[in-house]
Amino acid sequence: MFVMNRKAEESKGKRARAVWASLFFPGTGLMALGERRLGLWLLIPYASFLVFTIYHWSSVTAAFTTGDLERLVAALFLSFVLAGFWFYSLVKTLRWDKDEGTGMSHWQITKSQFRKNKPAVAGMLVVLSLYAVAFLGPFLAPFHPNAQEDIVRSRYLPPLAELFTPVVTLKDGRRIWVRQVREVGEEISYVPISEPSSGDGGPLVPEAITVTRDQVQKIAKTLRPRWWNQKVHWLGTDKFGRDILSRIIYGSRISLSIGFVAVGIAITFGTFVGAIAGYYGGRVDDVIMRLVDMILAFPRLFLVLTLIALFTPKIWLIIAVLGATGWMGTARLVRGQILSLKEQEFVQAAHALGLSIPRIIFRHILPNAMAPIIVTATLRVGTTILVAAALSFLGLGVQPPTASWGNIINQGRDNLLGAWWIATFPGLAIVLTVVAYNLFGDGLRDALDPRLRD
Amino acid sequence: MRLTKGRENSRALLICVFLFLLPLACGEKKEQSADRSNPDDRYGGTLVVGGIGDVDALNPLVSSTRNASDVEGMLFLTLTEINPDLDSYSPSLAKSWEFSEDHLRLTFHLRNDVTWTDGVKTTAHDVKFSFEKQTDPLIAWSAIRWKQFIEDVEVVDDTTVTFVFKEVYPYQLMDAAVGYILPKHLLEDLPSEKWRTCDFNRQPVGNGPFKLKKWISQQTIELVANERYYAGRPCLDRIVFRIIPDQTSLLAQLKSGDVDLMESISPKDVASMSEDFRMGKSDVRIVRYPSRAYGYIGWNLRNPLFGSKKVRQALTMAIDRENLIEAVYFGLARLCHSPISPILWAYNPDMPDFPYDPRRAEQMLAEEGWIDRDRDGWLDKDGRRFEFTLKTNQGNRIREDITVIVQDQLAKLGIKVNPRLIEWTVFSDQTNRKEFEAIVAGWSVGLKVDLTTIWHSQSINDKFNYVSYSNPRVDALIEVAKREMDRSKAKLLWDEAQSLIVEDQPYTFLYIPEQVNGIHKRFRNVQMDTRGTFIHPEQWWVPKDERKY
Amino acid sequence: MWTYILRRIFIAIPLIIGLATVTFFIIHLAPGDPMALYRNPEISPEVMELMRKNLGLDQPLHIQYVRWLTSMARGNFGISFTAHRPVADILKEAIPNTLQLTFLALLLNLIAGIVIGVIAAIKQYSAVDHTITVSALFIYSMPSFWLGLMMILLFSLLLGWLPASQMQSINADLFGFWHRLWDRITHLIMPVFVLGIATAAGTARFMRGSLLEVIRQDYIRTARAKGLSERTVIFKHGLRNALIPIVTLTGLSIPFLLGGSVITETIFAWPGMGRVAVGAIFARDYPVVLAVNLIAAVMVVLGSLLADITYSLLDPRIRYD
Amino acid sequence: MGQLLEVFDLKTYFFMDEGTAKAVDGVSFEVDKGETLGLVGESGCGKSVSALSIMRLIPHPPGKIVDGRITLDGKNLLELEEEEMREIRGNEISMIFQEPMTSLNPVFTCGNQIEEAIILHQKVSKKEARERAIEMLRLVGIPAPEQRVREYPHQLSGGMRQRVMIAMALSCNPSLLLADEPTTALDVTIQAQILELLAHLQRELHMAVIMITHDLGVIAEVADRVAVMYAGKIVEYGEVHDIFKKPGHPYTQGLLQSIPKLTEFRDRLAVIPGIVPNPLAFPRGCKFHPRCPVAVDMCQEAEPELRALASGHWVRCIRA
Repeated sequence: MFVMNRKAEESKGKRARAVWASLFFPGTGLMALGERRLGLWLLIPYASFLVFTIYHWSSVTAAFTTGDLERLVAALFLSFVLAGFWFYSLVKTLRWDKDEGTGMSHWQITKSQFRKNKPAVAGMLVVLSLYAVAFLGPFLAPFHPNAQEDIVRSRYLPPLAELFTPVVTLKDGRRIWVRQVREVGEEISYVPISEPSSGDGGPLVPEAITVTRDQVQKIAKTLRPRWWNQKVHWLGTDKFGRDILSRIIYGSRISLSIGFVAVGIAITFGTFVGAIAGYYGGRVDDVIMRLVDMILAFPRLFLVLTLIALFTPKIWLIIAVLGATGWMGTARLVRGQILSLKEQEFVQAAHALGLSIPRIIFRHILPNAMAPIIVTATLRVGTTILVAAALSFLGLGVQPPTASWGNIINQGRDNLLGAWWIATFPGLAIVLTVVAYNLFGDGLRDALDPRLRD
Repeated sequence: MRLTKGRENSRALLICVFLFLLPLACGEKKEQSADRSNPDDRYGGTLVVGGIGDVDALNPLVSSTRNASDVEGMLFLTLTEINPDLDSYSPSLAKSWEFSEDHLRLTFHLRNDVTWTDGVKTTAHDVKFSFEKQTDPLIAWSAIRWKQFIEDVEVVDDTTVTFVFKEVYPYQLMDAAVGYILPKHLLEDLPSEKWRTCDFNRQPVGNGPFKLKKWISQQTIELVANERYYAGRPCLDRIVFRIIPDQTSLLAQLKSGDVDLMESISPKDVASMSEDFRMGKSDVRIVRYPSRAYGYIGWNLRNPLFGSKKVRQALTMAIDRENLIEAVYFGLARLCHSPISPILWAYNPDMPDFPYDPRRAEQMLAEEGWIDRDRDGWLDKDGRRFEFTLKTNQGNRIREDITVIVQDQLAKLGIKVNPRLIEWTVFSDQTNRKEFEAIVAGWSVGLKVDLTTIWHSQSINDKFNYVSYSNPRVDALIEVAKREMDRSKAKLLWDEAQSLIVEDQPYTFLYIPEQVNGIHKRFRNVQMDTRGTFIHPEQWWVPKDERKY
Repeated sequence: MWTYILRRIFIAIPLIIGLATVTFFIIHLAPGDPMALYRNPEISPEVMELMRKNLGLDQPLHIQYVRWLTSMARGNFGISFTAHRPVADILKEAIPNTLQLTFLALLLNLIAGIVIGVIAAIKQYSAVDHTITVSALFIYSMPSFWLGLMMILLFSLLLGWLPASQMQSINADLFGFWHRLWDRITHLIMPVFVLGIATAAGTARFMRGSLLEVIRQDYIRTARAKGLSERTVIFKHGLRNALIPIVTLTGLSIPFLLGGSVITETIFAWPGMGRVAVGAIFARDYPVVLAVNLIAAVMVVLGSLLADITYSLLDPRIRYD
Repeated sequence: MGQLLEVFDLKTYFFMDEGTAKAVDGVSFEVDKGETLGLVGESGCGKSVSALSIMRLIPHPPGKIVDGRITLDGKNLLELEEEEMREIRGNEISMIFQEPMTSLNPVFTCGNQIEEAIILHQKVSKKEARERAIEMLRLVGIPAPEQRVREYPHQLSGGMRQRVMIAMALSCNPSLLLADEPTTALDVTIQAQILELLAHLQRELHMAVIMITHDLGVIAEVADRVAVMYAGKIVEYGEVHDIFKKPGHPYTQGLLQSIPKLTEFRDRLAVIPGIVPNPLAFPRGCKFHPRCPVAVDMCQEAEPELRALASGHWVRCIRA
């Protein structure tokens, strides 16, 4: 008894210290309590986000005052993520010993199963990082995705190219990049391109600057960018001199959101339809399943192409069409699940209790059919991203100048040999995303429902 | 056992040696034949032309693709041919022609030795028949307006035909002669509504220097020399059109020699190809000449955004057109200032100019009330943001690129441009119905100096005045100028009309591109110029020792 | 068997009609006028109206629909708006090319998929297996258009080994038979690879799983207990059973292959149905769009029927009577 | 009768991520020609693994025969090349399995599957093999064998399928038949028929049988000698009547008490409490002690050795 008490005392003191630690450095408290892995998992991303925030501190704070929506969203995302990690770590630390002793719930088994699957964890991390990148685009992208500098000089620059862009300091202290307009003798006229670090956030008062060649060399040299300076075109430029890396970062939003939302729609709709077909059976089931067969008998790309090309391509239309043509698999799956669940005792019991039918379906049947739905959803995101990219490649995606991975690749087709980097890198981004989603999905499948393994 | 093996080996060796010798032997033979070349050796050889798209029909009245007109030029004859000065004519099907006293009747005297490839003679009846079909609204020939002032065509005898005009104007000969003559005996029974789908479109019978031998859709069109051609058979045996729908691989085929001729090489490749030819690294000769096209941004004048002349001028000044031309054409285009092409006699070199000056442009916009009042980065006026959609047709990379560049250049002044690429049929439909704010488009100008169809206010509703440009002074000038028979007087009128249009800037005129074609150097006597890629292809020839096929 | 096939075809008919109906209405309800193609300031409204009448577009939609359906039933697909010739002629040229491509891709899918899957299964957990599994994952996750471009870049533009596009060399009709055959083969390699490899990766993945599942079965142990060699056990007893689900998968992959042919044909400028479809869709060539969609659906239905028949041949437990 | 098979100190382990499972850990027994040995135990005790070890059909990985000797007619099977072993499988030693439903390949005809072994081992033509197959089917009591050879397994009933399995196993006149629970999955009436058939064929063909079962009733009917296995080890070994009369090991006693007997009325059958231990974590000492009604402290300390209770009757228990 005494021993137990002392142990409790000790752990109490330890926890108090841990809570303090967690307050300042999320994760450290948990590490002190012995939860090394969890602590590190919290600390490392927190620290990276924190470093990122500090590095971009001025832009982040500025985002809240200027009217730029993209930057505001990015800054909000950053704040939420930081707060989230902090809060989660604190809660975890506070509830540390409460978790102990409880038995392995289904959820916990799944979690531990999933954790063992290293590729799946890696896939999940990549997927999460991709979304983070998409959100933080405005801070991460070294250039504005649509900003063209001096096209003639900056187009088709190979990866790692640094464009020698004269930087001129104005009287009010602003530094601006300029481009050469015309040369008369020793004098060169310059026109500002954009402000460093602001992309092309807004209009500039284009004061033509006339300087001598000599002066410019000097100015340019003193302000020559260092390696971490964002003026390097890491992945080269396209035919307009736009930075490929920045375009890929911004383009990720299109691909990721289309994949996510379209699958969301497809899964929701498919679940709904499948649930109705499975639960009511009979004539309803016949009609619905015949419809499913009909749509499945169609090469999906043909249908999607027809729909999107005939109506004008807009992002919501693409999402809607991909959603509307992707629900059949889910409907079948859910129907099958429901048919088997329908006969089980707990459903019969619910029936006997006089619960309403929607309630039975949504509260009692569907949760039990959730595992395979989640798994197919995750796996489906990958293929949907591929289809969306293919559409974009055919010119049926977002309109220029907005970047999407598919349309960057399409532009790369123009000059495949001369500028291989345009088509190559966005393709790698797609592969990375889809592989990550597939790994994640496979892992989920193995963890959630071993019966689904192939 | 050993022996057999050995024998097999030696046989294999023999074959190797033989194969090795084969090209050598051929090479030797070639050199010998080169020594004995004589004028008769001009006959023979094949020209392979690579093209991006298939031909829709080989019937000049219904076809609408550019490739089709290239091929049709080899299959059919016109009454006269235009000369390189783009202003005078040489005989073709017609030996000679003369106007009546009142200048309302134009009589052509036809050759009597021209036959259709099926052996039937080409006569004045064919000319009359062709005119009737060209003006048949149900066939809807795309150049139907050229014939609008022709009252009637009268057949005098088999070789004499008279065009009767409604009025006198400078371009009567051009209007009468335009359009290919079609064989009456094959087409007269065809109802008008069947013209677009009839068999003739795929099995044309012509009277030109070449005749169609084979046409495999999406792949190849093969023409062979027409032995019955009135001027004697052409030098080349065959002209083969290959359809390669992808610009990149078409270029690769040209470089590798699989294709001998390619039209419209993309500007970015031209410099290196010329250089390679000069250095002897390539056999492809680059031929450049000014095209008849010009590109522009059209501002829809019905849209309040573009209602003010000053705003339009400011927009032009905000766009760095020289940089844009360098960017999309790599210098292979010149700045366009005027609705009349500099290749034509009526071009006015002395006109208002709106050079790139963003600062001035911004001032002018501010004077018109466009200021960024709400500090959101975009100009606004009366609570409306300066934002518009810039449409162009999908698939034309140059225009697509221009929308993107213009978008960025105007964004720097606080003008929000939303580029929008639209499929061609929809695009042309929308422009016709004036459903646009601004468009990037182009015109291929005729050789006739006439601003009516694009700039006359009467053309707003049913013709090509898409931007709804209306200036009474311009209308009046056009009306007079197009009937003025005296060149020097007409020139003054056209000059003024041009200046007025440019001052109004309903278009931001962008560029006049150069046509750049590549042709294998073994072809001799090749003529290409503003008139077209294939000028007298029957006279092109290849020295015997350089022939490939 | 025949009654089964007939019954299947019979069931498929309303399905295909339903599909045709859906596409018909989608196309006709979409904004944009098919007559836009002909609209030209030179053509008077009266003439437009006449042309509209000629094309039957002046009728109310349901009449147009009935007309279209009946002419379709008679095998008359109408006349292409852009090419001005019967749609049937266009399809007659394009379908064999697409079939050539898809059939070879299907073959690649099956052969490569099965062979690689079997190797991975036999060498389960070995380095070979891991390599195969990882590469299959990557190939499966690759956008085919990108893979195609990368192959063109590498094999055509950089190395110059293979032609970048088209079905045959530009002057193939001047070659002898063997040269032409070789020429065709070189033209086929990349498109077939690009079209077939993704499904092959899927098949390999599935094959591996299927064979591993089969190998665990009791009858494999029985076969081993008979003293059969490992080769006979795997290839006779294992493979035959493991192939059964593959047949279903292959049947399901036909729509994917047809869809993929759109992309592949576009990239490699292959004169097939996919390219006809893309061109027609963009140009709003309605008769062609409708016909292509219909043909694609018929092909899918026939493909799945073929798969089911093969299934019954492979698995004696399934008999369609 | 001479000795046919000797298994000595057989150790078959399964090496898995979670640890090593000693499925068979030092099993020794022998079978004489024409004799029937019963191998008894609950599921998971290692009897099937022993049989598969004799066939050398242990799936590797994870399983591996780590030690021991299996001698058939003087040849040590564990030293044979895989090829030589294949000559023996299906030929000198045959095996029939528990699940007739799944043990036949669904995609080949019964005839085909029987012929396969005949052609392989007897080097006869296809036609002769077919004749032999029909003969075998007739032998195992399948009516109209000429038609049955052309049928697929799914067209036969469970009992018929087990007969086909037996026909297949016996088609090459093996000297030893390993019957792994041949009747468990069958109806009781059919069970009896199959057992009778086996016994009949054994006499006819003069072969030895190792009958693996958890059912002591079956053993009582067919076996000459019995080996009782528990947790990878033989815990009792002896003549069948010795063991039934005087079971030495508490486990054997437990098994015997759980057989329903027509002569006695009991409220409920006696069961052995507890479950078979996890092979990854066997208890220390006597592996049966956690479930043993008569266990003493000693049992926890060390694993007892087999000791002779009477001549030819061995028991692994300090309390016996």
